[in-house]
Amino acid sequence: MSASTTPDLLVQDRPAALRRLLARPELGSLIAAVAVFAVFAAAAEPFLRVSSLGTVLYAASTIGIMAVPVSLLMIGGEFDLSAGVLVTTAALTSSMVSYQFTAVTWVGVLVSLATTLAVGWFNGWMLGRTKLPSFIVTLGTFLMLTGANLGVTKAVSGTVSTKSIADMQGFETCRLLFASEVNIGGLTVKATVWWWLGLLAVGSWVLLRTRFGNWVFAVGGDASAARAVGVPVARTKTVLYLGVGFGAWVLGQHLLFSFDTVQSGEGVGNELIYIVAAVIGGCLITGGYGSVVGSALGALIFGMASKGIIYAQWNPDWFKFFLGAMLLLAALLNAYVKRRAERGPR
Amino acid sequence: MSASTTPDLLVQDRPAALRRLLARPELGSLIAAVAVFAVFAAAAEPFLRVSSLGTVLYAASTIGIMAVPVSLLMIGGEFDLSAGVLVTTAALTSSMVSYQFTAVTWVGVLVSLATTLAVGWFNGWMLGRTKLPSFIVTLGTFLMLTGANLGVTKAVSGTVSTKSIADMQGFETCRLLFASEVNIGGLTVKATVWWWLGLLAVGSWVLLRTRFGNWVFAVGGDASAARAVGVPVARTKTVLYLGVGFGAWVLGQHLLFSFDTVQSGEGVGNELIYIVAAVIGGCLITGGYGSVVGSALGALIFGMASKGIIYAQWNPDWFKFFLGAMLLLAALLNAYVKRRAERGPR
Amino acid sequence: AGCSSTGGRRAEEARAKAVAAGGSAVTTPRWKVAMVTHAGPGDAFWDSVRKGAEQAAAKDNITFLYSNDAQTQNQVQLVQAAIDQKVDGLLVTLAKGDAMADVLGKARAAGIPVITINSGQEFSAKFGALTHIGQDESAAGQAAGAELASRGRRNVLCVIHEQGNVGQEERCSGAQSKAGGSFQVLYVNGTDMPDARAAISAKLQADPSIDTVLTLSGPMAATGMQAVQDAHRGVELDTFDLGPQVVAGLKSGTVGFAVDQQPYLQGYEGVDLLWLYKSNLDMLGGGKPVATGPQILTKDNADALAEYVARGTR
Amino acid sequence: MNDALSPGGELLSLVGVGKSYGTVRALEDVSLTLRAGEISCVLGDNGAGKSTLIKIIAGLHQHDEGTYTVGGEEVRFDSPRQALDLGIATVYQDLAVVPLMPVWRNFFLGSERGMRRWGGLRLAADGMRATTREALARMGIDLHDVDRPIGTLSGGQRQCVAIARAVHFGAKVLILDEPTAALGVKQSGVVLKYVTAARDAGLGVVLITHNPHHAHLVGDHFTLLKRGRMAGSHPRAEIGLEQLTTEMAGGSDLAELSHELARPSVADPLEPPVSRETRETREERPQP
Amino acid sequence: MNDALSPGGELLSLVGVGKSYGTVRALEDVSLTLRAGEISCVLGDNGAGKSTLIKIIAGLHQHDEGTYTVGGEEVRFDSPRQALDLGIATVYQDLAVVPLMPVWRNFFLGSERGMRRWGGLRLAADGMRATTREALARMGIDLHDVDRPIGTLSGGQRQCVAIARAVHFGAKVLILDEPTAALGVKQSGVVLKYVTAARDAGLGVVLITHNPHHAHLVGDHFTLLKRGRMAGSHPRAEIGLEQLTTEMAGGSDLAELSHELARPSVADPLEPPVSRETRETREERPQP
Ligand SMILES: Nc1ncnc2c1ncn2[C@@H]1O[C@H](COP(=O)(O)OP(=O)(O)OP(=O)(O)O)[C@@H](O)[C@H]1O
Ligand SMILES: Nc1ncnc2c1ncn2[C@@H]1O[C@H](COP(=O)(O)OP(=O)(O)OP(=O)(O)O)[C@@H](O)[C@H]1O
Ligand SMILES: [Mg+2]
Ligand SMILES: [Mg+2]
Repeated sequence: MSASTTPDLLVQDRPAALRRLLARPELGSLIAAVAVFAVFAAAAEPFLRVSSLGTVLYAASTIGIMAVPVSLLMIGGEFDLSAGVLVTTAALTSSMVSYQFTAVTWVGVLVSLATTLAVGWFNGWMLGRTKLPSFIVTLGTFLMLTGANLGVTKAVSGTVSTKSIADMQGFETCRLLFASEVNIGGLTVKATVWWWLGLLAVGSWVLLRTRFGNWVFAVGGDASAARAVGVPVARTKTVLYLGVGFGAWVLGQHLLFSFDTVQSGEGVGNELIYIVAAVIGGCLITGGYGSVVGSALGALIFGMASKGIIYAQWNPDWFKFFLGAMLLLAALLNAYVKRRAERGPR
Repeated sequence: MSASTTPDLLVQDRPAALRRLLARPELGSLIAAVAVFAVFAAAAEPFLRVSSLGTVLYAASTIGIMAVPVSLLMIGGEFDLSAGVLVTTAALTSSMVSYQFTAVTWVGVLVSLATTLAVGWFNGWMLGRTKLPSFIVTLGTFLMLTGANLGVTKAVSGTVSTKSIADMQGFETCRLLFASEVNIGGLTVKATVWWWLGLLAVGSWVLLRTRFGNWVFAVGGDASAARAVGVPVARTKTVLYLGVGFGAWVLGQHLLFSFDTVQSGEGVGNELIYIVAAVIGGCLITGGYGSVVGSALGALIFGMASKGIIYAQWNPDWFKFFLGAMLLLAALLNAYVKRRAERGPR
Repeated sequence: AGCSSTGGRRAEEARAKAVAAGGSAVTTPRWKVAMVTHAGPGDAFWDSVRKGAEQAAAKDNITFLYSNDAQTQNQVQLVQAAIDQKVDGLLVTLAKGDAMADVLGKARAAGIPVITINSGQEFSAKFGALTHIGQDESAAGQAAGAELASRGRRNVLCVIHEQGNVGQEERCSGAQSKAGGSFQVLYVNGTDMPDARAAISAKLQADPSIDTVLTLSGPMAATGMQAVQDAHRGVELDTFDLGPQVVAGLKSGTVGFAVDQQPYLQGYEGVDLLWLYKSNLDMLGGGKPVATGPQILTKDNADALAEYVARGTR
Repeated sequence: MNDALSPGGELLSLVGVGKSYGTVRALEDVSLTLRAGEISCVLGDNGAGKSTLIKIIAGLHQHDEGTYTVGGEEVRFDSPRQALDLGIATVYQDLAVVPLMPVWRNFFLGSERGMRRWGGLRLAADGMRATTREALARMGIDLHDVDRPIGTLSGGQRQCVAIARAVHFGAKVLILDEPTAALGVKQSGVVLKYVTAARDAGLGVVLITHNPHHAHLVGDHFTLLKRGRMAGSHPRAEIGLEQLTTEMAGGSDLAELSHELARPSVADPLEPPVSRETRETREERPQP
Repeated sequence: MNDALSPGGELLSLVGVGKSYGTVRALEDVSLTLRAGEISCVLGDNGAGKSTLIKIIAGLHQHDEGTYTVGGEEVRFDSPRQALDLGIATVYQDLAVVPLMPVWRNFFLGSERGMRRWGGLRLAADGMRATTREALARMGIDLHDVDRPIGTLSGGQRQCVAIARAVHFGAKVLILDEPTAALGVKQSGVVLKYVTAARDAGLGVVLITHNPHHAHLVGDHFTLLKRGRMAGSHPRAEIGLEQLTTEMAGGSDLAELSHELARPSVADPLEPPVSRETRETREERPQP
């Protein structure tokens, strides 16, 4: 009765826009990343050198490449425990196909892509068909891939690591694509960094600007509501798993072409690091909320913390302790910033 | 108008009771466990020997002791990634306290209990205070404990494993309680089996028959709804974490008193196995549904599969592959049975 | 006091009153040496390596930095981080062979002398390392195999506690090549002792003809002993590497023999040789690999070893 | 007789449809025909099977018995997508919105609009925001910030989004499950206006409501469900508001109730006896 | 004047209460007093702030401004538990049930009944099942299998469980947020009977409803909210059904609407112009 005309209606634009900015899921992680950087810049003199920056960026990129599709998958409400070993599978396949058939390495690279996509598709298909939780499905894939990595490698090569393919045709061009490095004013930027940035841009654009991205949010937020309004839930999730397969392929090729040989037992445990990066970056573990850029910040935080402790020469026995504490503090700061932002500018 | 009197109203009791039985979360896992047993009974002659049964039971019990509190926690909607290393922390604390203070081992055992409960309480408290996802909180604890296990052990003992306490007072009684074995008609039953059965009975009773159990289902199913009707959500979750601490304590003491010394790097990765047992046993990863008995069946399935492959002498290179396939098949069978049961006796 | 007990720390203190603490006795500037290994966290073997290195560093007035990661790419990043820190010398394990080529090239370009330790002898010279200090894993395996053969073990079970670990595979296959009789491999989870114990028990139950269990580390030997006990059969346990329980086992006869590669020596010599190189351009053996093993230890050595093992330097 | 009432061709029809959830028999032998330009009301007690019926029509569930034809062809939808593609838009009782997603993304969910410049790949986000804002404003909900998560809207506001969405995307058939339940008097009026407008535009509307006033105001045909079975099917001409209310209340009516409430002197009103009549509304029967 | 109407002592009162969600101002300067044996209706448009108001009373949210007193003492609840302990039972609009839990466990959630034999530790499950069954039967919902997950009940059935629960555990104050929204005519009648019975038993009731008929039937006092502010507060004596409906509809009333609907000849009814009046109902304003 009295409130029919409020004069401040006109200024409501600004707070809303500001709030929209503040409510972005990545704001908190950005501030957390800056804080972690500040800590190590103060604690470790070598941390600020250009060459160290390259090392940290490289470490972050090898996590970040996978964190992009993994965060998309988590926004879509699912896990992938097989992501870590799938990277090794990608590298092994590529290496063994090239070597055994004495083919140009590109053949191996493409067969590897087909393999990782097939595994991704299998995960998505199992999920859709069986309605089992993705935790169990991808745990099964994880164990089976771990076993197959070892079993196939031993059966084919006779040892647990592959033979070197450095002298094969196509190796150099592949290396250029996946494992080269450029020097920009003293800063060594590895190829993975470019891949990371590229995936980041594409992933973020897809998530925020396309119909498919809308579906990703929806299937993660409430799959049955999404289904009710006509979103193809199973298909969306399968595509997300294909994305993880693609990421694993890129990283796997990097491993192969920068290290020549591949150990069949590696990659186990990395799946958790990818999830950690996504969660520190603001993804909800239950799905429906998060951002791709955040996952990149999460990867950066993880990369900075794990290498920063080395640069700072803190007692190596306590390495994991410091790492855990840094991650927890980063997550706390992130949450604090987000809550402040939501409460609004009072 | 026409359906006012249906003569079959009287027989509705039976189908309802039957359905209630069929809808029990553990039915599927029971059948899956029987199936896994049948497979190995057929594939591996030594699997059926009494002595083998003892080995399988022992393997299952060391998973099952932790799977009980972990499944309760998962029904309550939370994760605990620190559960695996917490076991090691429990063993280390007990050993080091006894040794350093040259105290009766019971002192160490009690200090260890206080420690694991404190860690559990910390997890619950952080969760309630910070509203961070439990994945991140317990990941932080996980890393910090891993680091502290190593750091403290090295600082105290000078090496990465503890000194033997086998010659200390109280060791024998502790061993009797935590690491003894009884021979029942050729079947060697380790103390862990009794602990497992005890925890199982208590856990299941608490979940199904007490007010607290009701709260566990509620906070896992919908925490805000639970809060709205007056359930103390944070306190319930903290108690669940205390339960995990208790389980870790039991298993840690077993570890110490059956192996005399403890390596500080152990336990990493086991948290996932506990979660796997709970999930195979029918717990929803998102909370609100599951059973303690199911987690025991999950532990049994895991124990049977991982040891059965050895008894069957399948190619050891492919061990993990077989394990993954068995788990996936068990989960599939579980889901299939459950869906059949829900569709009703048509 | 009522809570007092026998054994424990007081006993230890009584046993060993003091170990003379030697300060540095050299006049060279304070150099910085980094060691990057492929060890998992909390591994007793690597702890001995570190102890040796730290001891030598203290003696040689060197700042010693240690880091480790079991995954190839991470170990490479750690080496890179050491280069970023401009260390004066680098000790690296080459378990992953080829993977280290690039980053060691960078170390050379940065003028950092490198000595490789432990494993990867065949790559050492190729990557421009000054020398290699360690034990050839295949040779160690073969030594173990020969010893097994001479003891007349006919059916051996080799327990690998880290699936896909090259060094462990080499030890087993080396042993297999010389052991003669039947030879099997079992994979167990090295971070879960109860599970490993049950797995070894299961294997012994499944195949009653197994007469020897060969483990690849000190702690795993202790677990193997438990499993052998569970089996209630006359199975002999042999192992690579040492540990308090292994020595106790040697003494009591439950462990047949242990193949040692003297990890302490690898760390100590690594740092010391780097110091010698930097201060006097010395290189032991003219850069040929320095072997620290294999050394076969049996009941006869047990008594002498006990003290050093308890100290964590053997 | 029905023919006289039908202003258009048959859009969809259900014949003898049945559906069970496990052992719960939710629907049995229900038939319904929807014609273009007709509002068909489905009425019934709580648990009578109304939502189940429309979920079958919308493709969210599948029927176990009977036939379902759309435009003369028998169908069996695997997913609501197929129903949507045939022009059947639905407002579900439990809303089908994704709480954490912004209002405008929810509005367009499943029917996103692409930008022509990007080959339809890129979302026309600004246009979608504006459309959402307008569609809501027309219902009397002036939501400036359509980027708010829809979970932070009030119950009625969420309901309005779901209705506006269905109206916006409904091509031939509009299905509304208790659309006005959470709405205020004014918003209810707007929704009823929409419903009649849709009818006048030649759409067929299936409307579920517990409000006999609303039902009688707009309905052309009334189907009564009782414990999963059809308890009556009347064209508008055959039934008055009074009779409708009586049928919906299962014998008692609101007037009687108000009479009762005016004299609150029941013996123990907190414990009314379980009458034979309430017994009759038991909704759950095992299958034979 | 109010005193004449109050049949009992003051149970709770809000004075000048305000509440913001982030930048959304949901309530501003709202006052309300509830007396024993009184039914106080809160009315208002969608998004007016009704649910926010009762969430503050129930202890689910905290107020930012003003004072809230219960039984004369100022309170500030940290959790709904504290309100429950003071005898304030609530039915929330979004229900607060846990979908996967059986009906009977939901019914007793937070107020479980223990067995005396076990020192109250062990749940008296059978008794609880029976109580649940009875309480629902009294509302005309005959649910044989109370072990069904509550998520499988129909919308109205779930609503009935929530109401039955509040009635069962309500000691002094009963708060109902649109309890009859999803209910059929008969069930609505039962609920209204409960409400009056509770009043007669000396409880205070806060009732939110969009149905002016229901409100007028039972309400003793009417508080009108508009965009988070109080737009009126009338004792029953001062306001008739007609006036109430008009106020609730913000000017237009149902009669007029039915008039309009009867002649569906609006120019473009699917696109009604955004009138000045709907503009007025914008619910969201930034804070100064
Ligand atoms: N959690 C929240 N976060 C942000 N804004 C909210 C939240 N809950 C409610 N609001 C806003 O507060 C205002 C009042 O909401 P409230 O739920 O109290 O309305 P209501 O009167 O109950 O409406 P209805 O009749 O539709 O249920 C609305 O503008 C709504 O969008
Ligand atoms: N998913 C389900 N599983 C089992 N039973 C169900 C399920 N959904 C509904 N039912 C049961 O089917 C019957 C019909 O439910 P339905 O939701 O169609 O009722 P309704 O007529 O829409 O009631 P309301 O007016 O309360 O919304 C009810 O007995 C209900 O309990
Ligand atoms: Mg319904
Ligand atoms: Mg409301």
